[in-house]
Amino acid sequence: MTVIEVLSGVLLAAGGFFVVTGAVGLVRFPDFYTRIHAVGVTDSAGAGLILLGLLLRTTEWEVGLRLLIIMLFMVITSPTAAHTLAQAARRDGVPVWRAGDARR
Amino acid sequence: MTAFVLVNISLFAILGATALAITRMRALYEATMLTALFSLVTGSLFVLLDAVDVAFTEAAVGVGISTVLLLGVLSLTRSREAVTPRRRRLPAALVVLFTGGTLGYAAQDLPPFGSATTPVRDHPVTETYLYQSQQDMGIPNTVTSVLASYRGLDTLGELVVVFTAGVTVLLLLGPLTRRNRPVKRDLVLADYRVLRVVSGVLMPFILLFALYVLFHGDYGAGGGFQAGVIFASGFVLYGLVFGLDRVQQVLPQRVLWVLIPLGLLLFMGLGVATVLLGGSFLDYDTLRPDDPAAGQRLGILLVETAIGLTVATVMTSVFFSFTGRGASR
Amino acid sequence: MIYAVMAALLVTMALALFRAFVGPGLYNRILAINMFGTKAVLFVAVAGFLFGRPEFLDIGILYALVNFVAVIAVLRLTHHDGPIGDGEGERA
Amino acid sequence: MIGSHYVYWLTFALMMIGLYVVISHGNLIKKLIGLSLFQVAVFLFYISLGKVDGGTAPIITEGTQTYSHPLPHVLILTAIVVGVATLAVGLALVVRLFESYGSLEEDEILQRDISDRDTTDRDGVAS
Repeated sequence: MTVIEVLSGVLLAAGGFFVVTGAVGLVRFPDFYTRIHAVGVTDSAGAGLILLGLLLRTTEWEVGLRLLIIMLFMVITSPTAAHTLAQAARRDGVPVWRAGDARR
Repeated sequence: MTAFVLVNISLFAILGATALAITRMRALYEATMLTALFSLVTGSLFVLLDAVDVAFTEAAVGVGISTVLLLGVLSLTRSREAVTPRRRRLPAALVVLFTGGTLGYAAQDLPPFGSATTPVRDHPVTETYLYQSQQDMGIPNTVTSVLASYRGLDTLGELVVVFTAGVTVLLLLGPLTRRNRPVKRDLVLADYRVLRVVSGVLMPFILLFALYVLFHGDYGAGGGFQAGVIFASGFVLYGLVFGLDRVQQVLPQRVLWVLIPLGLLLFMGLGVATVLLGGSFLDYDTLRPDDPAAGQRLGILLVETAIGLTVATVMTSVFFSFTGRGASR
Repeated sequence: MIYAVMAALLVTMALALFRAFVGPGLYNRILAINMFGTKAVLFVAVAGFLFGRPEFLDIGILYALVNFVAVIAVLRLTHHDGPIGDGEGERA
Repeated sequence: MIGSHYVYWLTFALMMIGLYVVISHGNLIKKLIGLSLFQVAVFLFYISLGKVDGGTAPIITEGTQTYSHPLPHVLILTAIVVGVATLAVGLALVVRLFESYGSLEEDEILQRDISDRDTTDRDGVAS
């Protein structure tokens, strides 16, 4: 077990943890706007850490380059999608949850 | 139970649950979105079953193009389904039980999953495709060499089907059947500045990625069909964000109508050229008599380009036909 | 460790699927499907490493791209329940 | 026996769900969705026949001996693109049907056809 492998394992574990946390949030949070936060966690922290962990495991530069491209792509597209979704929902008048409201 | 089997079964469980949900859902927008999800999972399953090229195509087609087409049709028509009457259910259930039972019974005679001695494997053609191809053309991706060279005629037939379907959609929905001129209207999504900027920045990279997929198909997953669909999704994204008028300034319909048959003609012309050079139809050895392998590689590259051209233009023109229909109503 | 990540991704997919089934409403479903898509990207990347051929990450790039296109398409074509090219509220 | 055939049975189950949608539902778009479910299940069945235990994707590299069979991959690859092309034709027909009948339900369209034919028949007899 080298240092790199341990580090990669730690990153992967942290990524997996964030992904599952976000998914639980997606199911448990009370309304649409709060759920966007949960999804944001899986797309940024979860995906980033898992891809970094995989990056430490490769020896070929081609594979590493592709991992970096995937990371870059997700960094650009997923916030854009989340932002557009939230704005469209706001325009469409999806109500915001306040403390005491029923879950929906 | 290996990890492979467990992952396989969980993906199949997800697929089954999605399929049942699609069956039960009467709101068709939601059902269509679940079909996109279904395609994503199928793509992952194809990766596990070693079919990377197929996974590529399934992702690009199932999640990108066919979702866009279904949603476009729903926005033109009605998006709620009527309740299925009870009298329709019983015959369907009987047919399904009978067919499923027959298939399940017949599956017992199939070779075990993953066995190395199936009739498919033992046929001499396997040897040719997997190992002889390395001497014949020297391309690592055997899927590409089988697609474009060994079974080139088959692929030509498939391309003719795609071409015919594109022409049919144009005849059914194209400008000839319009009742009035398209009206210019405001756009919705282009108001979102972030989306506008990001899509504008992404566009060249999508087209670059499509070209990479086209020319890298010899060495890794990819090829003409996939590249064509990715090209089309680039234009679809642009059209969705900026509107049909803007994308048709970039890619006018007349240009599309010239390009659709061009790919097919290139493919057929290559076949005729090989016949004129003294070989058989689509026998690329004759392109470079001194070095048959290089001739094969040249022929495969030309064929993949032709496929990419036709598929990309057919998909884009189908998208234009559906969305243009909405603008003109 | 890589097996644990695979299991975590599958659990996440199942939870996202639950949200996509129960909704409520269009937006929750789009959100769940968007999340499912990004998890599918990670799944393909991890599966490549787990089963030994990590050079197929091109598929992951494609998944990320197509997922974005699908979300934009859903927003564009369902947002105002009107055909493309229509402005807001112009539909009779 | 069961352990070695599970993939086939699972694909058949998916196929049957698609077939059920095609037969039982009257909505034309839902029928097309069911058809594509059926189609995807057939694709999975084909691909699973080409899979070999311990094999990898049929892209030749050094140091690997077992590859899955490339032929099903080629067939299905082209079939997927042809499938979406035919789906587009089906959807175009659906749009034209909706424009002339104002409905997507098979029953209502048939009803319209029958009542139209009856009125023209009566007119034909009367004149």
